[in-house]
Amino acid sequence: MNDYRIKGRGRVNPNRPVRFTFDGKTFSGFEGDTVASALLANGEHLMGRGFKYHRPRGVVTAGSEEPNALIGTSRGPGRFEPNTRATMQEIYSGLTTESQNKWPSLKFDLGAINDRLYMLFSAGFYYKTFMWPKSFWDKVYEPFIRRAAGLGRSPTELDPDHYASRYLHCDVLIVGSGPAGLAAALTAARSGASVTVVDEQAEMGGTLLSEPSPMIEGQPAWDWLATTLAELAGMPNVRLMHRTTAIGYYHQNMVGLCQKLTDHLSDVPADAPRERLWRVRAGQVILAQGAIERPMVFDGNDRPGVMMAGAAQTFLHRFGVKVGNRPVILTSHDSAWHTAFDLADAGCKVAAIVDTRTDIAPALMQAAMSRQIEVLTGHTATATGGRLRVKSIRVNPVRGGTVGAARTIACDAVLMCGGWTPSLHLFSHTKGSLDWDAKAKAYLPGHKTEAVHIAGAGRGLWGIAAALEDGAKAGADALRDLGRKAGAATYAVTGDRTGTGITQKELPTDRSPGSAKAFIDFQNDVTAKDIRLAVREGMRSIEHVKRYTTNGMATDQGKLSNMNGLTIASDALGKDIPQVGLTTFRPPYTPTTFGALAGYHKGSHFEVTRKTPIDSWAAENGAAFEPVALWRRAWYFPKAGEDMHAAVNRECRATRQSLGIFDASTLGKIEVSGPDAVEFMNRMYTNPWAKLAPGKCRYGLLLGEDGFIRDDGVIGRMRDDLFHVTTTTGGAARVLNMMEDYLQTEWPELQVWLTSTTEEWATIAINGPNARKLLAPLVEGQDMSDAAFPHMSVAECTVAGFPSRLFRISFTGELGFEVNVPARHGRALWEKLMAAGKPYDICPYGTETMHVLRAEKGYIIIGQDTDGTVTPEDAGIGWAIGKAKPDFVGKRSLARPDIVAKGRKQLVGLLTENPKTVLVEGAQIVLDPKQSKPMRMIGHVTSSYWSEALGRSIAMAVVEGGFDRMGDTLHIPTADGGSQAAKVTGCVFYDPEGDRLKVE
Amino acid sequence: MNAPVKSFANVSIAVLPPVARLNLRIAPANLAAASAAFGLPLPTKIGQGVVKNGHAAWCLGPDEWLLHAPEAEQAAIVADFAKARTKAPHSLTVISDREFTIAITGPRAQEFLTVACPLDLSRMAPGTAKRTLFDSAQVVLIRDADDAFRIEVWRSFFPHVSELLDIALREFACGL
Amino acid sequence: MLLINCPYCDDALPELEFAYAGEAHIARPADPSKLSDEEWRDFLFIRSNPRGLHAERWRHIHGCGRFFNALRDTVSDRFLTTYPAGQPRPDVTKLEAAE
Amino acid sequence: MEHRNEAIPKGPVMTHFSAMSLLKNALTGNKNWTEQWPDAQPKKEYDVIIVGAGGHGLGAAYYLAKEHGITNVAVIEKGWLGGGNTGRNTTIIRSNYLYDESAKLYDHALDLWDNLSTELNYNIMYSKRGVMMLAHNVHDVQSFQRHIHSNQLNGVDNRWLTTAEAKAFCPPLNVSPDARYPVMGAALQMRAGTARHDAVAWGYARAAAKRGVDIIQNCPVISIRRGADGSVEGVETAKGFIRAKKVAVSAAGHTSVIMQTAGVKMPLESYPLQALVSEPIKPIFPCVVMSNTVHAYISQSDKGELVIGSGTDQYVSYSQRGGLPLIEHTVAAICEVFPIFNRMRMLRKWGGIVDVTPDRSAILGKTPVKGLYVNCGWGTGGFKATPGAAHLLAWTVAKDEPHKLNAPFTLERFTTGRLIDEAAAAAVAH
Repeated sequence: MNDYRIKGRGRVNPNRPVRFTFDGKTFSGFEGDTVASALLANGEHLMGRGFKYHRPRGVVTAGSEEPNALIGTSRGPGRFEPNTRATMQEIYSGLTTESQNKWPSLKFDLGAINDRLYMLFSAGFYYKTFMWPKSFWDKVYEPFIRRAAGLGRSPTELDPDHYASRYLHCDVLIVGSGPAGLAAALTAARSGASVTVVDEQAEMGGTLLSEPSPMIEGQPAWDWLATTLAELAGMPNVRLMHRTTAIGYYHQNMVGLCQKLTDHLSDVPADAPRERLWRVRAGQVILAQGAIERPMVFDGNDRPGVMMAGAAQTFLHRFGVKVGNRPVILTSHDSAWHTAFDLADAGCKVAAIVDTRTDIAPALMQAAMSRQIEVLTGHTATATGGRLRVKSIRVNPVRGGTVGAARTIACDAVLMCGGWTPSLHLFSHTKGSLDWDAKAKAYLPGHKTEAVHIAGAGRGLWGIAAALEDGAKAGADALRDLGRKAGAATYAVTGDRTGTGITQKELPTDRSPGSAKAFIDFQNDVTAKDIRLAVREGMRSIEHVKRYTTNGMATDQGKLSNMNGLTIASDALGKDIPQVGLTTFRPPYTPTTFGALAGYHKGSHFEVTRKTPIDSWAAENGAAFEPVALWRRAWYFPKAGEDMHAAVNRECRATRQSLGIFDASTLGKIEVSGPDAVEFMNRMYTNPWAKLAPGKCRYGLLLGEDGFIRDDGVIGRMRDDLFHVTTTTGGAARVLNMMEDYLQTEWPELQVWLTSTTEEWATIAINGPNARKLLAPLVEGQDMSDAAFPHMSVAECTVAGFPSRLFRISFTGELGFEVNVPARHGRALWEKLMAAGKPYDICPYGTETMHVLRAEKGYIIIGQDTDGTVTPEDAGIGWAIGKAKPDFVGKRSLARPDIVAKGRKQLVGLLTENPKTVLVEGAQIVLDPKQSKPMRMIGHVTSSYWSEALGRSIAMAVVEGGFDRMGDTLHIPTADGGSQAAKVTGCVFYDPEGDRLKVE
Repeated sequence: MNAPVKSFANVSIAVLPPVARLNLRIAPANLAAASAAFGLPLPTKIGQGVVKNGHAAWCLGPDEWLLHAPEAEQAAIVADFAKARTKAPHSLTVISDREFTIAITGPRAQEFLTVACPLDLSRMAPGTAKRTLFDSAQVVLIRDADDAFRIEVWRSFFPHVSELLDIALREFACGL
Repeated sequence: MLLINCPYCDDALPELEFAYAGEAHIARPADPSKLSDEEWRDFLFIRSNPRGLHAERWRHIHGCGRFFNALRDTVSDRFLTTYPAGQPRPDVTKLEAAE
Repeated sequence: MEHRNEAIPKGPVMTHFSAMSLLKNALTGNKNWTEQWPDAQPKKEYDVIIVGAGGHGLGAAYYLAKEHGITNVAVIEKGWLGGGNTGRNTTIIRSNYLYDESAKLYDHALDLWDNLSTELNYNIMYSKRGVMMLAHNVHDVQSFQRHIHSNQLNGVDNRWLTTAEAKAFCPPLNVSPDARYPVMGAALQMRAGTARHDAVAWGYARAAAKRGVDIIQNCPVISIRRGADGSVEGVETAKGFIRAKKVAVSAAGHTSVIMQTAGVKMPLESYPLQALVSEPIKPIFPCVVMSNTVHAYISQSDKGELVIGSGTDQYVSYSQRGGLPLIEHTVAAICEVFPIFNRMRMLRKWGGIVDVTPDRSAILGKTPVKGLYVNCGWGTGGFKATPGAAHLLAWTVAKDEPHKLNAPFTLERFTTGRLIDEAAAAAVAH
């Protein structure tokens, strides 16, 4: 195994070796290594394959912008994930990694055949092909395209990890801990402001980690870094967060952070979250994210071993790894010269510095000469050689626009630098403008929409001194905007490496540019030619170019490719760069785990499950549950061997014959209280309320202002100035909000207050001929006789010793009561009633039986028999409208032309010809089942049940002109192509006279 | 309902025993009558609280107060307010059973609450209370001291909030 | 997530505590029965939906419970001001001059 | 050798896409492809101006030219064509709507989708992979059964799947009965699926341009000008006044603002809608799944990304920004239904502006102003309607009367109360 580690260099811990595997082979590195640095230390550059052509690819960068070295990682069952950047994944013992998008192996990939068919796969080729013959698309082409999709493989198991989240408020949030970020942090922190500094890397320091040579304030850079970090860490008002990426910049200085907590640990503590999402609200934000180095665009620039010069410098200084023994530098910027010098000083033989420029600073030339490095200025690169690793580079002089004779230089790495792009992704999220700076040849921050400052390389500044100065100033500016005073510190820097460079399109070549594979977007395999083709085909907007070629749409979101793409597109269009525009960067800054975004909202905590005080009894007694809004409700109580049908039939029978008990606690309850309560009720509900005496209750109907039914419930008048309003289970919050809206904004003159008491009370419904017999002995403070406490009464009394609001109402048609007791007593009361009900074979029933019993009586369920398009008249409950009232919510809409028109759908009963047939709820109704499709449908079945009491099926339906069709036979086509006949009836199927309510 | 106190990493969680809890709605102009009935000067600024002789009141809205008192006094308080109703119209609703109260105390209590509370708690003074959200549950958050908070949460949301607090407590305990 | 200043609480608070409630200053007519179908439609459904300054209603639903109004720029989502329900729409020129 | 700026060939001749042209061009270095649509500058006058170069507007121009012989048409766009909701949606195509009016309209679109690639000579990659809508509670089951029965009798493909069948159709689905939102079954429209959104705009643009339509980009419309008799005279634009007796506004979220300049107030509100994609992975997700109850909408693109739709933010906005909480919720919802994706990563999220009517159904037809037509209010359903809306808008403009399929989608329905309220009927967002 080759060893490219340099003793005594780097910040990894040589005393802590770490073993991991890549494609089944074990490698070793040191604590502090990334997978990329460890593989490079072992001489492995080949880490992946391209998306389209499957060309071999090596690591290109040392950071989160890496487009090529994407790997699958795993640490055991359920803990696999694809597309992880090898440059960001720290190694730990037990880490298993694999390369992607290859078959059968990384070194021999059959998909590379696409590389031979290169010309067919030009930009936009999908849109032009696979259309003949048409029938092949569905069966042949499309499945083929889909199979070729994607990079890594999907996880397939449940993720055992958990994820956390926090809110954080601070005065100043600083993104990036390079010299600019640290200087800003020092300034802000020393003033006493609360400061948070985040950095995506495992270590703070940014550029400084790759630049040890300058002296800052008389200290070597790394000493200054250690001193600074220690000072900041020692301040209680400072929070330093490494391995933390600022993923998105949202309204009013809210920044989302994703912190990685365990993916670098060999031993993960139990209960440790893998990642944590932070939602930070900062008074001021300072973006000090530096700049990202651009590749050079030339034929063969994607061969493994061709990488960014800055990355090589990082691998050298931070990880103590040389990326090759014989590198060639290919650059148009001064910065790469320093990489050459550092590598030479570390013992590499730098084969040449190839610079596309002709004018080079004498100091650089001098420094190269002193190291005996050959310098080729005014040169272009026109090809590279090698298969799985670069072996040579072909370079040519360019004189007066003419490309001269080629020369091939043997090498094992090509380190390129096409200039630097300020990293302004987060600023771009704010919709701040990016303005083209002709001097810096870069887009720089322009108009700001948030309280944000950009410092350092993000503003096109170069060098550590400039970054420190600008960072300190940004810190002071932020403090000033916070209304604090501060002076910006100054920093003495020696040995700084400032420099300049130029921006250029694809490098000139002496070969046919049409056959050059000069890549811009490495991952998506977009070449310079693709950009030019897109322009040729009429794609003038940079957005069109991007979408047509997919340039910049890879997992690095164009961090490496956007500017090169734009430069070439503007050249092809013959326009200046700013006229061509810029594509928008979107959150997140780097791909962010779903788990982190979902946070605690996983499994049973995805959403609240509301349970009633009696729920635990139902669970203990074998109830089946159904979700209703956020609640879970007991659906039915099956006994051994019973299915739902059998259980419901038994529950229905028991209730009709003797006694049933039902948990109605989920019904919404609202106290409407105050001197104007009755006026308020009159305006909100369709019904008249003035004449309802205290101690009485009434069915209330609520419309929207559009005239359609919104909610209903029984409403009791407790006092002159107090109503106990009930709502549907799902409607409780909505109704209260609607009431508050009218009360606060339309009728503020009314002295009324609303309070939700849904959860104050547990509500138990007792129904059946023996209901009074059960309750009467338990009630104190209320005469339970029919005369004293008739149907539709309400009283405050005690039941089984518990203070209670007792209603005599019925949603079953049987003699019925609803007992409300303070919630803590709900289960105790239920158990007392169950015990006291034994002589009557008391039967607990669930929502399904409740639905059957109410349907037998024709009582509607809002949201089932009505659907937001149904008026009171449509539903056959026009009687609930107070005709004499001048106004109520929704009244005016009931006079609209279509609402008073004939032929509206009306709620009726249906009795199937075959009494055993239970129609499907939702089934459609037609007059003629034999008509051809599309059929004319005149309504649909809203409720349909087997009625145990009637010994036959019953149904409710909305039918066009239904009230005028009584006795008609209608038809309900079934899913299997058949049809059921049914007769239209009224909705009250059981006890139409209501005698059963009057049981003495 | 009295769950045992759970404590890790400088944070303790406990479910508090029931109190008489009342929701008072009254026009600010009539506040004096309510103060007299409850036996303490009701605060007038949203968020502010007053504690006196075992009675506590916090202003939650321009015409809304949350009242706490010993359970045994609930009936008397209701009766006292009822006497004032004609002269000073108001709504007094018993909500003692609507909510549970969870106490979160300890040096890291404030930080602990940031797992699900979106407010800037550094700006919340001891003695104040606010209605807000804890995760997706509406709560009233009361700050008793720098290191002592109470969360009042509706009964059916309590398990969700409580389980979330347990998860967070384990998270704090593991130190990551 | 927006940060919204509740004029009752006099505090800027997270959007999570608030519920949007549509365009402001569309008062319910005193006597809807007097309105033509077109006028009633306008009340029910027609909205200005401007690209720019929008007077709109919010409710501090998980806070003090109050409905209030806001002037917000729908292009930048920036709030210019918030004010209690029932108050007239503030004069924008004055607001901007005050800034 | 420096690259010269290669001249862009002008003229009506465009390369016809065929296996032969693809091969020929491949062999000649792809240098001979012609531009797909010219960069038109406005003429003084057109027969018809369409405001908004999204799929709907470009398609309408295409159908005006192709089916009604009206070729003196300009499509005016403030930005770049296809840059609005056409290029920002999750590309779901389906027609299993409840009401006859909606189902027929969307099914008309589906019929056109089916042949669109061939018709336009542009592969828009319509993939009939099936759209499955999950039922999580009894109410969902009732609602889906209502849809299915109605669709089947209307001749629209839609059928019920049991939980086991749903799992078989989409293996990543979590069907544990202990899930917070268990799957109680599903409705499947097999003919439904996805298409490549950009290609729809480009295909229509190319086909319309080929028939002589001018596509004028980077040209914001300032106002609609009306004559003394109230009828439309043309539009004021950033590039000057352009005359036309017929103007059709098809500007999605910006419709209210433009219509206001003609004195027409609209029952519309514009809301931010966010969507996101994951990093690309090898194929794992064979269909489209929608869960209205948990607000999760997901499919896998041909590139391998999981394409995920979110609900709308709560407030009216043109900012195209949107908040983080909604993204958190959307991703949590996806992981609730597909927990194996918990370790996947979100690559990119973006925002669009959807124009929503009070009944969540579109407005497509004439307006009170003579010569002014409007197509808007598609909410989250705009992409799937594209060919249908375009086709019917062209008809309505050409004949100055609505086609029977779009006749119910009038502005007047908000006066009469004859709403087409899909959302209320389903009692969920759709």
